[in-house]
Amino acid sequence: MGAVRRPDPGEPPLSAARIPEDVFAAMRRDNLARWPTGAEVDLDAAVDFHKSLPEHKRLPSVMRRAVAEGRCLTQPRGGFGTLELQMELMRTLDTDGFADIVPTTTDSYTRNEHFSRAEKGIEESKRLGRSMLNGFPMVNYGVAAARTLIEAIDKPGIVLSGTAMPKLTSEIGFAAGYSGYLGSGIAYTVSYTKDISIEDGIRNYQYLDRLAALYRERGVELHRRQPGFLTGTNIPPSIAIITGVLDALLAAGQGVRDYGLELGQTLHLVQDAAAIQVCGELCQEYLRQHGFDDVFTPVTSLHWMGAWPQDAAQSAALIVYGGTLAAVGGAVSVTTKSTHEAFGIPTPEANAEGLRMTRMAIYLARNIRLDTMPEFQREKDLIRKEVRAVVDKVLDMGDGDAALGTVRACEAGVLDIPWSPNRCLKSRVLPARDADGYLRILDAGDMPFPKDVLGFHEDRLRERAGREGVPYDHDLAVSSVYEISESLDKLIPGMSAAG
Amino acid sequence: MGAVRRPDPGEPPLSAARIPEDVFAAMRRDNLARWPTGAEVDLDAAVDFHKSLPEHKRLPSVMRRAVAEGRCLTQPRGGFGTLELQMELMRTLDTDGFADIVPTTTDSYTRNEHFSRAEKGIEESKRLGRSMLNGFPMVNYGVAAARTLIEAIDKPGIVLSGTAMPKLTSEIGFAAGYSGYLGSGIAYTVSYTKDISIEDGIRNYQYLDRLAALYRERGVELHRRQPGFLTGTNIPPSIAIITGVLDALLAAGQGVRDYGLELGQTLHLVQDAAAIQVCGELCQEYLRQHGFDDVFTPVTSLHWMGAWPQDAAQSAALIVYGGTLAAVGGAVSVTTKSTHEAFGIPTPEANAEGLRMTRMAIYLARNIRLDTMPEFQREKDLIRKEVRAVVDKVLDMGDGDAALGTVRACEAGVLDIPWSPNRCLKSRVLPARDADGYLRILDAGDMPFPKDVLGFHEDRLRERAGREGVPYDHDLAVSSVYEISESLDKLIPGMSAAG
Amino acid sequence: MGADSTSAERRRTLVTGVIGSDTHIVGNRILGMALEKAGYTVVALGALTPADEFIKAAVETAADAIMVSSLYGQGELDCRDFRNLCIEAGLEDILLYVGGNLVVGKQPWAEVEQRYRDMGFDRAFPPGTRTDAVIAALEDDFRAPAAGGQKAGR
Amino acid sequence: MGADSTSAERRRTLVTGVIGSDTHIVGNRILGMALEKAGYTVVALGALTPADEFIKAAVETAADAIMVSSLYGQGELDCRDFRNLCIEAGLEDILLYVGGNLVVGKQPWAEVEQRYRDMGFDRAFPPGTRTDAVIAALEDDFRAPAAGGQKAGR
Ligand code: B12
Ligand code: B12
Repeated sequence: MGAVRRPDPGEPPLSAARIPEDVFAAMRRDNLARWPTGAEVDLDAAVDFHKSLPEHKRLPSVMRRAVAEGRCLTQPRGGFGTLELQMELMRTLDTDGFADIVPTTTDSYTRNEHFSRAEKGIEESKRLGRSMLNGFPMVNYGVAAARTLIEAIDKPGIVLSGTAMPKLTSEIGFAAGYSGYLGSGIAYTVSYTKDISIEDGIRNYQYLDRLAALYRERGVELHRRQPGFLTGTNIPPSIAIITGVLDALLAAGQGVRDYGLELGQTLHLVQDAAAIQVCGELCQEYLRQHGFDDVFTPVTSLHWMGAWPQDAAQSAALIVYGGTLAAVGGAVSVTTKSTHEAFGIPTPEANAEGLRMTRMAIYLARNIRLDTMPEFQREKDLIRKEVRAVVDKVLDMGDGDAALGTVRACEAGVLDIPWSPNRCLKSRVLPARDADGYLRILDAGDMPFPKDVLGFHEDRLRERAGREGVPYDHDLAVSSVYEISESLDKLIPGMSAAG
Repeated sequence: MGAVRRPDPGEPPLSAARIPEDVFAAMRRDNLARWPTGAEVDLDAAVDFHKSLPEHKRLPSVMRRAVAEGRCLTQPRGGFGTLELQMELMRTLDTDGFADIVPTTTDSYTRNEHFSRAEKGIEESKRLGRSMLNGFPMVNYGVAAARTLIEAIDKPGIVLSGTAMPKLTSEIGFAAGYSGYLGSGIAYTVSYTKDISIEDGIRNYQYLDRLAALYRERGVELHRRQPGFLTGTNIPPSIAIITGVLDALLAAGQGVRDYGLELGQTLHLVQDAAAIQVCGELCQEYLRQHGFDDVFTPVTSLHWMGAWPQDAAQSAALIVYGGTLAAVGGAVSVTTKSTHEAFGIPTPEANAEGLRMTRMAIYLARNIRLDTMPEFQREKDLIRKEVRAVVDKVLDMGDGDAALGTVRACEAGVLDIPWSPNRCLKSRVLPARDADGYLRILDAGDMPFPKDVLGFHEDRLRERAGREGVPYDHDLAVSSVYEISESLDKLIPGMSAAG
Repeated sequence: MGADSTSAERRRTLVTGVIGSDTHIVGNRILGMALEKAGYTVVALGALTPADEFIKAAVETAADAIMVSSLYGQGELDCRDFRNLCIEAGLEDILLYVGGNLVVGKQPWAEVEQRYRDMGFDRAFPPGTRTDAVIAALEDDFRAPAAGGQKAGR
Repeated sequence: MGADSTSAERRRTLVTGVIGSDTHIVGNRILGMALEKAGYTVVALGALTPADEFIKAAVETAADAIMVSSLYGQGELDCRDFRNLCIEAGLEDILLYVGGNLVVGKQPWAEVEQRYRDMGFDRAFPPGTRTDAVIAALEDDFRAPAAGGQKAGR
């Protein structure tokens, strides 16, 4: 159970093909034996429980209804170290925050399968009377405990567990009655791990996706979701969508038919709206190309994922504008943050407040669409060109197999993400914000974006450098990491100072 | 000094013509004699003081620089009952709120020239240690005290005094070094008084505008501003702009050349942007038509002026979105509110927080413009048609004289505003929000809007009534008064409730 | 009320207005519309109404209650002597309601309410009160004079 | 330092990394870039680094300081024995800095700082610290061992 999972010697070679039923049964047995609570998982009982839930507590139904009604749902993040704290949190988010989807974020030991460390974290949290873990240790608590959380809320529950090792958490979560699970093999492995290979990450998520498909075979649809936000640090839309398309192909390969895509906001009204539209469109295009013509792919917009300002007022602006961006962009849901973001995990109250700010913003921006704007079309075209160039190359490198292509493309730098901690990646690609507030690509590394596209990015960034009177170099990327967290007098100098 | 000013029997007949120098000198003598602090006003000393101020403390310069740099400035409202509280407030707004323009709002006794009641309010405020007045009693304190306020800040100061009787307050304010004064004869008389005639209101503001022109003759430009928000209650853009055009003609007639126009936000991204553009455009059009081709007319957008929600989170959304609307609309400044709005006059801290939320929103929406959107052009056309129909008729009724035309038009209901307390007005026109969030005209009363335009309004409102399953009647207007102040579960029902 | 409480059938008369130098007419007008719809006769004095005009109108129309609106924050100064003025005019027992934004700034409602009760108002209503709540309270007070106990104690 | 404080000319070596199961690499990497620019030799261990790897690297490179990043909130659990591990490895006097979001949730900084000083860190840095501030502190501590007084007291 170390950080690095060593593949079985007898394991079949990596591919995007569906794991056969018998192989999967054996994998499940091994997996569930890794920690005592694994024994609590009873698929039949779990299926019955899911079927007993009302429609409004099942995430796939709720997401589909949101699409039908043109709504933008709200969902926070949230996890604390003990069951009591977690229950209070989820109730507050449901009732005071009007959350449409209630989350359970796991702690970072759980994410890395350090379950005995998580056990100590629970004890320490109880001893000190405050959460010492940054999330809920769901595996340690097990199925029965987690189910009390689902019973405590009147909304669908989703597991948020940023990890490349979701095999036990997902078994426990689904068995407990969570009807959504966020995470994917490419996105989380490249952004949440250092030593885990892309291959291992993909395999681990193939397990999870195959598990979701197993529930599906039993008549229970579950919502799987891809975290396109990656390192959350100035991810250009195309890079998020590239991973979204590839992860979606892998999930569909295992039999998943309800697959959401998340996109971190760039904070540009036009660019975000373009990204949201193109994301859904291109995922469908590639899925159909690969013979999957019945996958539901709603898009979720995420509040700013980079560094936040310390001022609660500035943070409130990011939260509200984030609601506006999601609504105007036509996202099916928005994942929210709070005014505590720069400091630490928010209190239940601050978290609920962030939800309400966002919900009001959604109400205010109802019915606004940018479809008729030429710059909106321009950005959409740009993103399409970028995504197609890279995805086509990746699939090519895998001889049509998304799994193989991805592993090879990461090695070659063809698939790359900015600011990655993972050593299997080059992480040479570098984004920066241009003078008009769009995220652009400053350095493409070895990613095969079309020349004219990169020329456009360069022009826009040179324009910024010119306006600011700074050199055109990597510092543009570093200052773009800080930008949104800067204080107001730096962002907009006063008249007396500037004069 | 009662609520109703009786015109002098020897007064010249009402007209838009400039008050002759000698007549004005006599008027000033009489005016300044009405309250002891009037004697403190020394025009020469005042002119010298204004000239001694740095550029960044003069509102006309700051507004022009904002236009040149494409900025959207921030300005709060704010007044407390004693000099000490007022100074602390203005310092906080300047320093912690980064306000670009610092206000002094007068109290309601001062606005109604009940100076001895205001005196009692000062005493009570001191005795109880909290402000018992809803603003600063500037006339009671006088020139020297008010100047200490100007000296305490590093920004331009503006007097906010919603009144039809600005004659003493403006003398004191300008003499103290305030370089801006909000208020106008038509707008404030129709929305802030019950028994004062439109004629008297116009005359009072002709005094103030003539005073500003007097400073101008001495080389000191002052910023005058029209409060197009009127009763703040669902004012359709055209009605605000109609009063803006007429008030601007009256001000220019007295020699004012720096005349800002304020517009309360409708809270619709497209409608507000259209309103802001058309307001500047039509004011210029009519001013030029009347031979005034050198008037500077920057437009200010105001945070939602109707009823606010009690939840601070929802209010934060209105504040931030209000910053977005102002920035996207290209307003030269935005006047802010706070999360305390539904309850009462905000603390200095809450007020400063509202400023910072807004400022961050402005930063985030930089460079976004809607000019290329067809619905933006549609709304602009609509507003233009509405404004021209009414303004042309008003001028016609006055045989080209804006003052005479206005008085006659108010009587006839040709010029009308919704929810007015003033008995000289019909106040039959009634607005309501349509299904897409635009403010429309439900009942035009006797206002001569073009038939096709009213047909369009009716269609949009019938669509709303249909969607909500309610009758097409005046209740649409009443529910639109409450709408934005409703709680979130009413605005966006949850999935379980709605299902 | 108490002694001269009349049959529930008679149309009750209510005097409404916005006190002092206060121009906030919207809520007052909407309240008036709702009260009329609920069957009351409303004598609407409108915005910017001095205290004595409320009382004059109440005397003239033999009103059952006076509904004072104050939104602009200076109500605390404007309303101080309101009950005394009523008593002077022989309206010892008239029902007095006040509603709106009754003080300057955001203050704890319980304290504000107490201050207005101390001034002699039978009921005070917090910011944002909806018309339904007002009508329900009137019904209560006109049916069994609920405030009576407290009024007797004064 | 104290006794073995060396000439200001020698290039100082700093070990950096993100402790525990923490993947937040961005700030750590930007800090590393700034430290190198400022003339330090940086041994960067990256994200997800166990405590003992920091110490091993410090011993191997004869580092002058260890710069521990912790953003994810569980630093309080990960860092508890850090100074003890250093002492066991013979690094009694090595300069220890820690920075990031050091606890779970928004807690008063003074308390958080004290907790980390109690664990044996010479300096703790609050959320959002800019690289300039870190470089300035290092300069201070390497010039005249400012923290020395306190360290001597331990
Ligand atoms: C970007 C981000 C991410 C990215 C990280 C990408 C990556 N690989 O680096 C992603 C999306 C992957 C992520 C994941 C998670 N994150 Co995160 N993340 C952030 C965020 C928004 C910005 C961090 C950042 O990059 N800042 C920019 C850099 C330049 O600044 P910096 O990191 O602060 O570093 C500077 C200084 O702190 C200082 N410094 C840093 N280290 C050191 C060391 C020393 C010795 C010194 C002197 C100074 C110093 O110098 C640096 C340069 O100026 C912060 C919140 C925020 N700050 O706004 C949350 C935050 C750090 N994340 C948090 C959490 C909890 C998580 C998750 C557990 C998910 C969750 N529950 O929401 C996972 C963690 C997974 C894991 N196993 O670690 C929490 C931590 C909570 C707490 N402490 O109470 C935060 C505070 C958000 C929050 N309020 O909840 N996150
Ligand atoms: C619209 C508005 C205006 C409009 C008024 C238009 C008009 N002629 O009516 C304009 C723009 C002109 C205006 C002006 C001013 N306003 Co104003 N205004 C508002 C605002 C935003 C909404 C009021 C409203 O119409 N609400 C909708 C209606 C339906 O609700 P309502 O008025 O609350 O009435 C309901 C209930 O209260 C109740 N009710 C009302 N009266 C009564 C009476 C009884 C007996 C009962 C039982 C119930 C009851 O029933 C009504 C129907 O449901 C409020 C803040 C808010 N609430 O969001 C500020 C507010 C009332 N205004 C305020 C102030 C200070 C002013 C000004 C002095 C300017 C300034 N300093 O900013 C001037 C006042 C000028 C003057 N001389 O009076 C303050 C009062 C501060 C305080 N109490 O501490 C407020 C609270 C804003 C704030 N937070 O600063 N305002």
